Amino acid sequence: MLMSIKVRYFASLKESIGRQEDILDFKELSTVNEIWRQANPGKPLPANTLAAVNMDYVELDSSVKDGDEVAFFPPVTGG
Amino acid sequence: MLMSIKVRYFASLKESIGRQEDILDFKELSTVNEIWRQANPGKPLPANTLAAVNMDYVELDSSVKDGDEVAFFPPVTGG
Amino acid sequence: MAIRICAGVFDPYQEIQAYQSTNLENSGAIGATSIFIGTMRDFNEGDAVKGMTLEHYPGMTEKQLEKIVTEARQQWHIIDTLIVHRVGKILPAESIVLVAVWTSHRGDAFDASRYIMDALKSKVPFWKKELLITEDERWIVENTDGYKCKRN
Amino acid sequence: MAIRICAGVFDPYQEIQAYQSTNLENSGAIGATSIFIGTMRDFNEGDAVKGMTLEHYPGMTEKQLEKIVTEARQQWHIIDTLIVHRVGKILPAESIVLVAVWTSHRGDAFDASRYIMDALKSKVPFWKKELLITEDERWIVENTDGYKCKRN
Repeated sequence: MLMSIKVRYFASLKESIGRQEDILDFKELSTVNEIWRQANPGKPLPANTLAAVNMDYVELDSSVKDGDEVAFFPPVTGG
Repeated sequence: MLMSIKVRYFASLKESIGRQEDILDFKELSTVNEIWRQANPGKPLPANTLAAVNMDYVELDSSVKDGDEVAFFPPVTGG
Repeated sequence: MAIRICAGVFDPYQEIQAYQSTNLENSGAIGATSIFIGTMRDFNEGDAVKGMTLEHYPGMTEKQLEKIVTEARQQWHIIDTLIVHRVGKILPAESIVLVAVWTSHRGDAFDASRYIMDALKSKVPFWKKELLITEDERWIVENTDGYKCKRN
Repeated sequence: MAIRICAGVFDPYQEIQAYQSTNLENSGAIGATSIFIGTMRDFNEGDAVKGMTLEHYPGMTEKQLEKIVTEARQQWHIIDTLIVHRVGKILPAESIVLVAVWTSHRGDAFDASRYIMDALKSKVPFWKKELLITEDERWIVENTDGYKCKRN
């Protein structure tokens, strides 16, 4: 079965990548790290980048399942 | 020279003494403690009573000079 | 910097807005405003309360409040402060005290407003007498430090 | 409990009063209200700033704010909370964030409003991009903890 993962980017990371969203297909269970590598081949994840799965913060080795929304973004600066 | 001291009482202390103000005359330099004793003979200063001279907090052994305003009151409860 | 002792009902939001529009208009240096409003509750120490009388020591009240604001300004970077405190007869839900602190950064605003409120509660000569629904009156004996309610 | 993400200018005092009159009218249990308002400054890191754009992650923003309020309610006795946060283009002196906490006792109000603001600044997905008067744009890289300005 093919897994479909939506990947979103925000703020300065979105600008440096030049995209705000990717839809990726995976053949097997993956991790956040693996998703970054597949979506951005050859580009290391910038230091301090935060990751969320389904709008909750996760570690980069967290697993990702079909239908998940994965997001990458720089440290937050609201308030 | 006679010293004239105004003594003021507030809140529950004012009610228990039954007066809000005394004007006392002294023949010599006095202390806050001494002023209480002269104004309220036989009545010990209630525990936790605060004292002020000219609207600044003082210790009970502080000296008092002519024209000073001395105040006695219970712990404050504003805010 | 303003300190106001107020013998009638006051609206804390009107006080703040009036003060801001007169004293702080277009101040681009302000990044943080910390506001504390103390309101009369209808319940205290297990009893229903229907009113309160706030006595104070005119003159000493203002002197001590000014001292507290000066102490706060020595400790934190403060752009401006406003303090309003009610005296006289008060009903439940009415405002008792307003402390507003304007700063550039939030740490200063939080620290200073808390410092001012704590100092006000322990040093400024105000005294509360409660009127219970039983018609009994009682003086509040001592302010708590206000920081004992953390759940864990 | 209300959380509002706001794409246009908002008046924090109107927000508070509207919320109070709808949700907290005649609440005799309220003894303390702690309010924090964050405002856009016209100067940052040594440069004059003429505007800002606030980006956010819709959905995650609300989810994280709700989580923070839940955490605060687990730690302190809270009657109600209101959070409003601006997004989009902002000018100096406009409000960025409002946090209001209603409690019975002041310690809970101070502690909880500070907790919510600190958590918001470190966890909620908002990002600020400044527009300098030189027309240069720059992303703010990281929020400070806000508590480094004590004078002594």
